[in-house]
Amino acid sequence: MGSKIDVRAEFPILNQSINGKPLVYLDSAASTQRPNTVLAAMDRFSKTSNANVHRGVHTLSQRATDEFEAARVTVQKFVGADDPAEIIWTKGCTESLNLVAASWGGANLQSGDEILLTNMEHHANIVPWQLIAEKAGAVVRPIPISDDCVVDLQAFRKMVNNRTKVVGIKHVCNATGVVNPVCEMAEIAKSVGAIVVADGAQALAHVPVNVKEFGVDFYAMSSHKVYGPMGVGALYGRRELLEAMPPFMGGGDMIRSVSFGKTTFNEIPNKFEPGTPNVSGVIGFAAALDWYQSVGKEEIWAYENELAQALRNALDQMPGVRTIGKCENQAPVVSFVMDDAHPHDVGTILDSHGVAIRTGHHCCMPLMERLGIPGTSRASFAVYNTNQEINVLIEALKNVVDIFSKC
Amino acid sequence: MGSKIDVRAEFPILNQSINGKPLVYLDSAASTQRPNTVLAAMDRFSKTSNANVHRGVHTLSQRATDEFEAARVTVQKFVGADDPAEIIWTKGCTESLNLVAASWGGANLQSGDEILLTNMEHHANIVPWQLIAEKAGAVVRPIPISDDCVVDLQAFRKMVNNRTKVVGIKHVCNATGVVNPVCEMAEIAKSVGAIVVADGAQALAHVPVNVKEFGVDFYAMSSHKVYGPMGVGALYGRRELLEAMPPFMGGGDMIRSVSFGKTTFNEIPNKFEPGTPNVSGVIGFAAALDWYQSVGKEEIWAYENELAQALRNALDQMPGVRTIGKCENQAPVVSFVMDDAHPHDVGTILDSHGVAIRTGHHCCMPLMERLGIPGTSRASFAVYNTNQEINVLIEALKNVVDIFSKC
Amino acid sequence: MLSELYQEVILDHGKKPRNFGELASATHQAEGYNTLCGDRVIVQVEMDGETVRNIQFVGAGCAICMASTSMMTSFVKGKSINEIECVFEVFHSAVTGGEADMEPLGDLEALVGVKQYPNRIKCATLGWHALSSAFKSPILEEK
Amino acid sequence: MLSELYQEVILDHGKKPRNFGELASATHQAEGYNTLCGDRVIVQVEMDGETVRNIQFVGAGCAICMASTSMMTSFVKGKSINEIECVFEVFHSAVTGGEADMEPLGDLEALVGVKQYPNRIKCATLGWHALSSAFKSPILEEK
Ligand SMILES: Cc1ncc(COP(=O)(O)O)c(C=O)c1O
Ligand SMILES: Cc1ncc(COP(=O)(O)O)c(C=O)c1O
Repeated sequence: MGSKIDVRAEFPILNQSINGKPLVYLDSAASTQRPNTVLAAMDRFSKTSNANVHRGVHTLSQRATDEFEAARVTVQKFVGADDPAEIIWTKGCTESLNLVAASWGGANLQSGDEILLTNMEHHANIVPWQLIAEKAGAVVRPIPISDDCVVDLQAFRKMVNNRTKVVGIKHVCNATGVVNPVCEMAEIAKSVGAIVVADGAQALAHVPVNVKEFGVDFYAMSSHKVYGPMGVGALYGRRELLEAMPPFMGGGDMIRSVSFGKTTFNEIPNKFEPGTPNVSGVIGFAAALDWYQSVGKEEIWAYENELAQALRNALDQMPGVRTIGKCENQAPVVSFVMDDAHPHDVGTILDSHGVAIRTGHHCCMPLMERLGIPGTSRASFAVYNTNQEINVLIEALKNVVDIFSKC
Repeated sequence: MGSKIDVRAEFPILNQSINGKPLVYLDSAASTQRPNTVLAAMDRFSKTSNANVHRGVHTLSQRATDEFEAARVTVQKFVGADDPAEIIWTKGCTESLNLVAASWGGANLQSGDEILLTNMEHHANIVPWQLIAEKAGAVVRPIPISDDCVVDLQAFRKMVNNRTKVVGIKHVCNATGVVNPVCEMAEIAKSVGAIVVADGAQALAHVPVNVKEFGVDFYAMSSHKVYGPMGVGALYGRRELLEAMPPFMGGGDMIRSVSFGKTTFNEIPNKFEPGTPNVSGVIGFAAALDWYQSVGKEEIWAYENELAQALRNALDQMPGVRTIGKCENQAPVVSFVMDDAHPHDVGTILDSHGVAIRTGHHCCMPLMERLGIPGTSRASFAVYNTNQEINVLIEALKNVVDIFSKC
Repeated sequence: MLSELYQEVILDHGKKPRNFGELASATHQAEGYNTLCGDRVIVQVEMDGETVRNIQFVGAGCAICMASTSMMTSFVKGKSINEIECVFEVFHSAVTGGEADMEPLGDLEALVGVKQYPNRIKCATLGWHALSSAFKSPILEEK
Repeated sequence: MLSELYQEVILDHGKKPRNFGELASATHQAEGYNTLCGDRVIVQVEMDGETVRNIQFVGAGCAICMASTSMMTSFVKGKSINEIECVFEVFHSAVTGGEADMEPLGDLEALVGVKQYPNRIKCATLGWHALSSAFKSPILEEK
């Protein structure tokens, strides 16, 4: 290995035994672990500054509000947005995507309109569109992909037309690590005036993100996929679009005035943030981005990509094992299937070796159907993984082969 | 004071100075502080068991899932529901109420239907109904209240009719501490077949809650109002209703199967919980309820009600001060207005004495309009407050009077 | 521990499930589906009054699910609904770690190792649940 | 510190706001509303070309908001839009804690104590913001 980063000491959870073996956590695409810095930032907040935001005239509330809004600027800068008001706090990527579908879709989709989503989308970027499409009479269509899980740009170019109103793109595929050509796709979408909704859940931790350069209209994120806490995420939305959209939910802090006769709504971002937000979560999210940048994004990517590539190479040597998905600069997610063992059994056997991977359809049933497999076994990497862990995984996989070759 | 509870040492945040004075935190109705036990429960989870739930075959994920579902049972028992599947995790009371309005309301409201909400409702139980009423052509009407902020049951009885489909009741009023007769109101609502949606945000920490005895169909809660973390809450819903309702949001874990052709949904509670939930938040919420019950609910109520009553008595002695809202067994929220000082100025002056209160409309604009006031100053109590703090508050209010009598 | 779960008899049934394929003479059928891992089996039964005259299944899933369903089909053939439901109760209790008299389980006892793997219990009971609901789901003849 | 915020001149303007009430001759008007605390003022101006000939306001709010709006109305009368916007810039900078030459502020300097109270700054600037937007909001005559 060329690169070397050692941050394991900052992740106390990794220092434990599972079934008598050291934990090898290779499920970061499901949820990353959080470094002490992030836990400490939330703890400090809870012990010094916890209060509801925006509404209070007292010092704690002002402090909480200041930290809360500073966190918004952290996310704004991280994704290269122009304006902190373009960052809406949500409980995660799923809510972010539902917000866009319900609010923008509810206000703009008409009967006969087309919503194009890549065939590899996560359910979170399919089901919300199906729900609103059914109400509006719009149609949801898959954008074809290759056997390697790469979008067929030519087919996509042919599909777009003046009925195309939305294009949904998973920036990085959680099931395969494939990185989609979001710039090119956005350009094609723009050529017919469609909005582009990118799902950035897996991207933040592994590839460069710049919403302006990408030319996307919306970009959805989850804190827990990038070393932050669960229960918080964000939606980037272009100001012009957010301003024109109706609210998603109603409640306190999102209104200008309420009466039984007439209610008028607040400006962005407040219009989309009714109720008490997850203040300590937001602070943890920002602390996670700061931590990640302080370790060094490029350095992390180089390191974890080397690990993933080493695993892919090792799997290619194993008879009866096939990796799923392939592209240049693939993100550090390694999905594979084994001839004789079902993913669920692979998962159980690996767990007995202390190795945590995820198995199944990864909330991408249409992708699994397209590839003709019931699911995969997936090892996904983060900065805290090591080369040694790959060896443990490979040994454990040999045990799988042994067991299933018994008969 | 008869009762005596001393838990202050468990709340590190209270042990600080604000503007050179010891912090007197009287803004618990906006958000309670969290005891060490709750912070420790979340920290322990993050450092030992953090993983995504439901989807993993590995040990950490199983542990996280077990704790997550155990927390659901804690909430279920706390509110007296029959079945853990009737408890849906949300990000807070506001989302809970939006879920009911959008999902139940979206599926059931028709043109001409009536939604009756008390005139004291929080915006979180008004705006979601206005949004869906506008789509459905239904009408939202206020249930009259007295000058003391007490629901006019007689008027309510006359208002209900066979067009009444929803009755919204704030169980405990955040602006005045008034406790609504939720049982009687539910009975009246049931007599015309309307569903009852109770907003329990302020109730959990201060009054008995039993959804079965109340006869309510939905009950909305926020963790951060009852010693738990922000960013998590719950909705109780009657099984029969939840089962018949369409999903609120779409995404992972809430579906049985997804394809571009057809998607079928999971059972409750999963149908309403797409995406990665706030697992550590849920664990903190349950830890908070456990802590609260271990200190003793009845003991806490007796204690904090004495404090509130002592403050009301003291304010009644002060010329130019008027308390707002009055009922038997009022919750420990004390709202007042002063002849010469605007609430916003009261808040600033109190803050300079280290006293944190909330001022303004408390997200109850229709109530403020009904009472003919722009807002109030509100001191709200929790178990960690003391008699001594009331003295500090009263002294600070005397300073307000001094300042504003200067000219 | 792992060797208790993946015993040879289980691996064998998993790889070569018995009574696999459509049952043309079926009078009852039901599907069992585990959303989380994607295991799916359709159990088809030919009833003779209260007795299972014949049974087959189709579907796909993990070794535990396929083996358990395969062993179940062999086990129940010729037995009455009552007998079957009694055994299912014992089996369910055994695989969920409850007290159970292993006696009536016969070969099925091999599956009891699953109790140490809470997230695999559903795999071992899916076929049984499908069978239970098949009893209540007669195939309606098309007219 | 508190005494810097609640100076007598402020308390006096807060209690007895000058130029309060509707302005029948108004040519321009705009509303300022602070969602969070409920302060609301409507500023009405009678313009003579680029000059404020007369100004009045209505509304309700906290002492800081009422005092600031009252003092602002006294201050701007007879001044040109340009002069006013320059002073607003200085005032804004002073109350938000920036560098500022207090000279041009005159009486308004009394309000600078607000800079120590970040959550009250909006109260002190609300009337000014309303005035700024009033300049761009002529009252359209009804036909
Ligand atoms: C009575 C009442 N209802 C609803 C809410 C909204 O709760 P949350 O902000 O936690 O969503 C609050 C809290 O502000 C409240 O006091
Ligand atoms: C690509 C992708 N999109 C969306 C999501 C949903 O994110 P969350 O569960 O945090 O809402 C995930 C995570 O499972 C994901 O990997």
